Amino acid sequence: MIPALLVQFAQMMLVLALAPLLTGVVRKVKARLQRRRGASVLQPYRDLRRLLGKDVVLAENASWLFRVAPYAIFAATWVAAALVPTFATGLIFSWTGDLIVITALLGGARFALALAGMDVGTSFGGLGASREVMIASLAEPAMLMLVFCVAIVAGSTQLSSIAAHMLTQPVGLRVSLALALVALCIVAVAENGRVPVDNPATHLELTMVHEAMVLEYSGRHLAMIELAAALKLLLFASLIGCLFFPFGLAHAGTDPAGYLLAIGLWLVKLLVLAALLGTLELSIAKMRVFRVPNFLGAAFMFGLLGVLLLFVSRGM
Amino acid sequence: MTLVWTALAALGVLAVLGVPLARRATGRWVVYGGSLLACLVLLWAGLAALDAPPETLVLPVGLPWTGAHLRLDALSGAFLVLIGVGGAGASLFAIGYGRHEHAPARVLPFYPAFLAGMALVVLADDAFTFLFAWELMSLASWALVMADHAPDATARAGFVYLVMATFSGLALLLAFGLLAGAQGGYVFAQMRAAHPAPWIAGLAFALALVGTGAKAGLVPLQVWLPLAHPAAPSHVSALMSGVMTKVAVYGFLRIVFDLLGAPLWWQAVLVLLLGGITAVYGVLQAVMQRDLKRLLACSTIENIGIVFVAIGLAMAFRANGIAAGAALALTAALFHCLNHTLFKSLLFQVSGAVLVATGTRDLERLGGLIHRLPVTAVAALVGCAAIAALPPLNGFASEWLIFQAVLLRPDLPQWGLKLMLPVDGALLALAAALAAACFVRAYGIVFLGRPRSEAAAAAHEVDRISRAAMLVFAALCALAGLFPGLVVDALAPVVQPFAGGRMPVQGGEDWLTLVPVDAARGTYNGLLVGVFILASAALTAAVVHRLGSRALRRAPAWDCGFPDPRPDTQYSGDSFAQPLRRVFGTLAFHAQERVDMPRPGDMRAAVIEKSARDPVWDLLYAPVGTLVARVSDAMNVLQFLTIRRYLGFVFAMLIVLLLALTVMQ
Amino acid sequence: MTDPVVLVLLIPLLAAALLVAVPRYRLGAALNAAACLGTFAASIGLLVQRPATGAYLLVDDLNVVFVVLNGFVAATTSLFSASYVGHELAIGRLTARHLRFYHAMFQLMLFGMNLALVANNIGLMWVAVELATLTTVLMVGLYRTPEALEAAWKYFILGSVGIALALFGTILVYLAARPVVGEGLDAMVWTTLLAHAQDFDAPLLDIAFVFLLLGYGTKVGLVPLHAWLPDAHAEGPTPISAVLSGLLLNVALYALLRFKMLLAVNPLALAPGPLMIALGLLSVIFAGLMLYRRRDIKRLFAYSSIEHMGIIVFAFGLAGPIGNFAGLLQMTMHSLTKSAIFFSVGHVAQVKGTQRIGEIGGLTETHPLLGWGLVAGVAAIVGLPPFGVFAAEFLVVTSAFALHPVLAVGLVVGLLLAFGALLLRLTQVAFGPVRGGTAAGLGPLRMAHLPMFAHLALVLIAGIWLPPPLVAWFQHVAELLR
Amino acid sequence: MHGLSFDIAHMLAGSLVLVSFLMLYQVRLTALLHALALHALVLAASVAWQAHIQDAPHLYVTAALALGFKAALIPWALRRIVFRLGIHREIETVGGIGLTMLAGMALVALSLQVMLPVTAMEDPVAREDVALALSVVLIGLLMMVTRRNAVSQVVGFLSLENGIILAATGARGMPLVVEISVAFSVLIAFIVVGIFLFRIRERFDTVDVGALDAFRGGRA
Repeated sequence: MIPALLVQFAQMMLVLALAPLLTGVVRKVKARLQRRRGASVLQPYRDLRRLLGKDVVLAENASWLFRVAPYAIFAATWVAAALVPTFATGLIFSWTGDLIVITALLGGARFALALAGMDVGTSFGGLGASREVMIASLAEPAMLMLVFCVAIVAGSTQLSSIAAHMLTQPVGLRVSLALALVALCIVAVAENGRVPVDNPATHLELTMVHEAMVLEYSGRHLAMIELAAALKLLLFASLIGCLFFPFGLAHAGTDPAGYLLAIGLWLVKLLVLAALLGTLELSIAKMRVFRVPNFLGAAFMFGLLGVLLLFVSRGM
Repeated sequence: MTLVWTALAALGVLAVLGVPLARRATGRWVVYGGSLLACLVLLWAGLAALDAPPETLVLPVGLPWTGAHLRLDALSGAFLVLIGVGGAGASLFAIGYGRHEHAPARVLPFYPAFLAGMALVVLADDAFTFLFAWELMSLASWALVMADHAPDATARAGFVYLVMATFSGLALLLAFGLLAGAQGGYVFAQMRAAHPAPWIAGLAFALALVGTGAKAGLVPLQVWLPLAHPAAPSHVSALMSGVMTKVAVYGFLRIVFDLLGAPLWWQAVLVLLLGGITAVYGVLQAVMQRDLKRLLACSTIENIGIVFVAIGLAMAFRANGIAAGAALALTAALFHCLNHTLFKSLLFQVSGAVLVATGTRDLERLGGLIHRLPVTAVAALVGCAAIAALPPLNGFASEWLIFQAVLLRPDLPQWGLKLMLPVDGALLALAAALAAACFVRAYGIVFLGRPRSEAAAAAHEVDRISRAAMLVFAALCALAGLFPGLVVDALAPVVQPFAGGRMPVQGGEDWLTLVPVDAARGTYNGLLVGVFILASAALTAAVVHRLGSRALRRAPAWDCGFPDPRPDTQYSGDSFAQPLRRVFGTLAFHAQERVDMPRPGDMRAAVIEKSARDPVWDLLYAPVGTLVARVSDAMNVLQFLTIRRYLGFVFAMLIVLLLALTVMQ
Repeated sequence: MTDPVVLVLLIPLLAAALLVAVPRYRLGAALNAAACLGTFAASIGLLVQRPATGAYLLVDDLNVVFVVLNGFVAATTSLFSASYVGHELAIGRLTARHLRFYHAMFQLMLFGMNLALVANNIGLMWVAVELATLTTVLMVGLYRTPEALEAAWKYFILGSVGIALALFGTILVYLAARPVVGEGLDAMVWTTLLAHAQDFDAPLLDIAFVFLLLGYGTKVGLVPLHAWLPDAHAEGPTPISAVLSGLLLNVALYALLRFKMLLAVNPLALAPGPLMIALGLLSVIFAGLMLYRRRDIKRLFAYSSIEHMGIIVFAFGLAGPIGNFAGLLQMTMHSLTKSAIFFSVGHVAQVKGTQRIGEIGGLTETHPLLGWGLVAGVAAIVGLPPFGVFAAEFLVVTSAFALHPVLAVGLVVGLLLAFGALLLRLTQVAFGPVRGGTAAGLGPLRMAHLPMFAHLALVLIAGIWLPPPLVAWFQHVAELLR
Repeated sequence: MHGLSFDIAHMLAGSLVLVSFLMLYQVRLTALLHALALHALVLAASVAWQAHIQDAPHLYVTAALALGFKAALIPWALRRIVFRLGIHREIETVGGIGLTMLAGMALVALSLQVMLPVTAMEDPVAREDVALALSVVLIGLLMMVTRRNAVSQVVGFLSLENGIILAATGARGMPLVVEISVAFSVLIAFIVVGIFLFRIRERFDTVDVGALDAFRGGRA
């Protein structure tokens, strides 16, 4: 009981601690590929600290919702991240929520963020919010579709059981799983507001989505939101890891050494994915807002196709 | 049973009392207070009936030589609970809200009658009583829709509504005619006993689907719903959307699962198809609405679609003898009915509060109400989050169960189902996401931002009772989301006889975790998720405030450096919906935009014109209307013939009949 | 003179003779009402004391239904008519001379109808129906406007031809009966005919029925013989419209039923059922479509009467215990409801000063009693609960669907059509912005709502609870009708 | 019941049908009225004959009525009307005399065909009497439908009604015949008076369809 609790706690702390690092790594990779030295991978931590130290400058007609939202967003994302088996399956609280719940939690975070964007009543806040929900209205179904895909293959929506199933049973190379992987990658890009869907670095009004919503935020509130974004990125990375490359995940109740090994492997996965993401972001340009639906629609279709294949292939 | 009976009688008396009392201010208190009590009684009786043997009662009224048969079994009990909850909430809200009605005489007499009609539908145990109550419900609600009868929109709404209601009644009449057979076995018991031939059963099923679907708002029979629900006073809209549609669902369940016996797989395919389409269609319309109550009505269509998808799943599993799946899906359907009753009642009450505070339902004239109506804003936020299916609220719990049901058995034998299930899963996912978008828009435009009109700027919080009603329902939404296991257990006896099984007992699970089939397949614990979110949020806030700065300055909005004081620079409802319009509306509704941008130097304002058509209306209803108009125009000549021509008719008739005689002999 | 039948016939006759002489309209109206009430009382008396069946008069369960209904509606109508003509006199559309004539004719018409109902001799029945027709013709033309005269003329000509055909049919029935029953009076006494009908010559009976169906069907207002009905309803004084819809159509229907029974006994004769079903269905659908273009409120409800007659004939055509029961119930309910509607419409036309639907609006605002009365009446007539018509239509449709599904679907379509049209006009008249006069109306108008609400109350009660004795009685009659 | 009496009755009935055709053939109103008088005359004769052979004296009343009222009074009254209202004299028919004649033939054939299977009569002759009466009725109706003038339509109605009286009297021992014939006479009187009062000139209706729309369209 106690060690299990410890593991769960360790996981929560680890994701929290590593999230900024991952962001930093991605930025570093991009800088390197651009022949820049770039900021240190620890820069995000510094940013966060500075933000936390600053006062909050609040717009006059901002309501309480505007001030509560950052914590809510952060909390939802964090809980979601805590439910993903990053380095160990069978976490003690994993049964509180399955993959669908995680999706929904992220949806909740987005809900709060979009509302916060509209609260001050500026044109940019509304713009960001409306684009965000438009993207989400396709990204979420796509996510759910690939969740269905995986869940049907594994016969469960429970992440631990899925990972366990992938490890133990000979799943083999399934078309639908490949489709699901592609879909997940697209969704991940969209959800984290990376190129080509959105550009986290831009402040060019017409192209920004996520940044537009958080335009009015400052100080600790902004820090919370930044941290939540970083957590989200980490979450998706670990999700890809544990769904499609589950090797090296520690089972419940292995010895500490096993856990350490698992953590190491997890870090390796994260690094690889970060590198891939960086290269991807550099290799393509951001697309117009109204081309995004086609992009995500493709993901949705991939997911649906995968599920259909599974339904048809089962039991005949 | 006697309890229910007294409650119904009380409602009847109230309906009569409503006429004289309408003039006095106390009338509101008497009628709504009385209805409140009656609804609580119904609620209590329904709860008691959930796990009690069926009670029956035969009254010497109604159809002679059959009498009125009433029966209170678990299913009726479950829906009686819905009626009780929704009715009680609406009545409570109305005690406060009713103060603002300009013509109480047009509402007070019909309101209790409406409630009584719905309760009677659920209790009826023979075809005559059922239809009697069914039509009574329609008639009373029609009168309530016509309460504010001045605008033409209301006239149209009332017309379309009552015609569709009668259409549904007639369809059910035919269905019962089939089931009753030639010697008129109108009592449900006889119908259960009689095992009709397959084609009769199929036809009866189709008629039942049409009849109940038309009342529930199933596409393509939903056209009346976005017209009628907004037209009524808000507490009545709450009843119509939150409760009456569920009564229609009850009718469907009663006929298909109870009277017809085991459903067939092709019927399941049909229901799944319609349900999925309805869900997406409804939410797409909701996203584009500009009238707050209309938006809510459209989202009712969506939720009805979700419920029917769940029912379809239950039918599919039942047809293949998969008891666990059927139980899961049916429970989910009933659970979602309850949830929808809760949050839709809440949201319509909110719309009523907004209407009272600002005098408008037009999104483009609202905004910033979170400052003026703090309590309403909180309740509304809970409602929006719940209907957007966000954990840990109740909407998510039921939709999660439905998703679990979809994922349960990919190996159904029939191809129709093989293809239908995943597609429905996708449609549900799409609907859920769009619903979230829709209610972000609704809440953001109405309550957040800056007021878009003086009325909105000068709004005042509504009275205490209305606020209490809204808060109670918000609390109920939260509770149902945090402890879904209890609801599931309560529904088990309802599901048992029709699904041939039940979901695993949830009471035993630690922390009241929700277990659809078994723990390995997936579990969800609303309570813990809620606690975790709260805890981590509070923790973080505390830590941040301790470690980081807690200072806070107010300043003008930044807005990328060029803030504009005028509120109309902020995003409007239409501009918010524009991306979704473009993405989905172009396909579904031929939505089009025409921008008229004046040349530089030209001083006139730029204009953007939007247009959207409703394919269902264009393809289904408009043709029928024009056909009737054409034919009646053509036949109208017959009103103006000369007597000689009329004599000609008589003569021709005579000759024809005589010829017929000679031919026959 | 204690024999109620004699009273039922004599009271109207004497009243007619008396009323011709009465100059003042108040007195006349009072006398009229009194006479009608007396007749009603006498008809009630028929329930307890039945006279022996004679060669000329017959009172059995079947026609008692009609006679009592007749008496009741006539009584309430006379009350309504009192206030109605008062207003007409006040605005000068009618003069005292007119009213003298009017009241006398009213009683004469009642006499005719009652005679037709209690006649045991088919010849006598024919004469009585002709009498009733002629009197109503005169009353329809009462207003002397071109429209009224034309309506009366149309009614008169079509009615006369109908009468002629009916008479020919009657003669044929006599010819068919003579060889079996023997020459003379017996061959025209209905009871005797019924007793021997099974060995009548079938082909002759068939031809006879064709003529009778067309003849009396014209009076019933079956499509395509209906042409006179809408105009007669629209242009005559409203009490007459009420009586036409509520009573005269029933009388003609009753005659038809009598002959249907004759045919039903004879095994070789053609089954009248299908013919009646076809005509009924035709009437329902035709009326349903015609309703959409109506602009005159009284003509609107006249067409709805055609529709309902169609339903009733349809039900009797179905026959069988349920079908006949439904027919009787529908007929009773229709008489009560439709006359109530005409009471309301009459006052509406008076307070608004027009019959054009387009010029009437927001009635529930300006005249709540009238308006809601009209709403209730229309709700009842289109067959919505809690009113009695619902029960009848429930029985008709369900029993029809069990026998011939296609026909039932046709009937349902017709019902829906008519429903839509009536609802459309109702919303226009009773709700929406106020159009037309808002005058509170005359003094007697308040009291004048009594008949309307009395009818509606009866229909309401019948919709919720039919007294068992009534049910048993109707069932027995349904048996009689086969 | 010797054959001769029946032959005479039959002959009279047949001649009634002939006169009906004669009326169908007329193109001028005055001539038509003469034909009508003839029609009534023949009717009166046959009724009288029936009264004789059935030795039913009350039928003589009917015969007298036919003679005095229909054969004399009505034609005269109609004549007056024609002159008074200045109704122009030829008869507008729908689709030609010839066609209506053919239709009349067809109707006679039809009525015989209809009556053929009837076996109720003691002898075929009586049956054919009824058949003839039926054809007279149908021809009368045909006339009402195909003639445009009000007067000629009234004439059609009269002949129709003569046919009915024929059938009624032909039906041996039928009661109330006299009453019925009287009632009918009243009816006819009404019609004639009505025509006169309402100044109904050309058409049976007060006005033609177009005008109807004009002044009743609003109230339709």
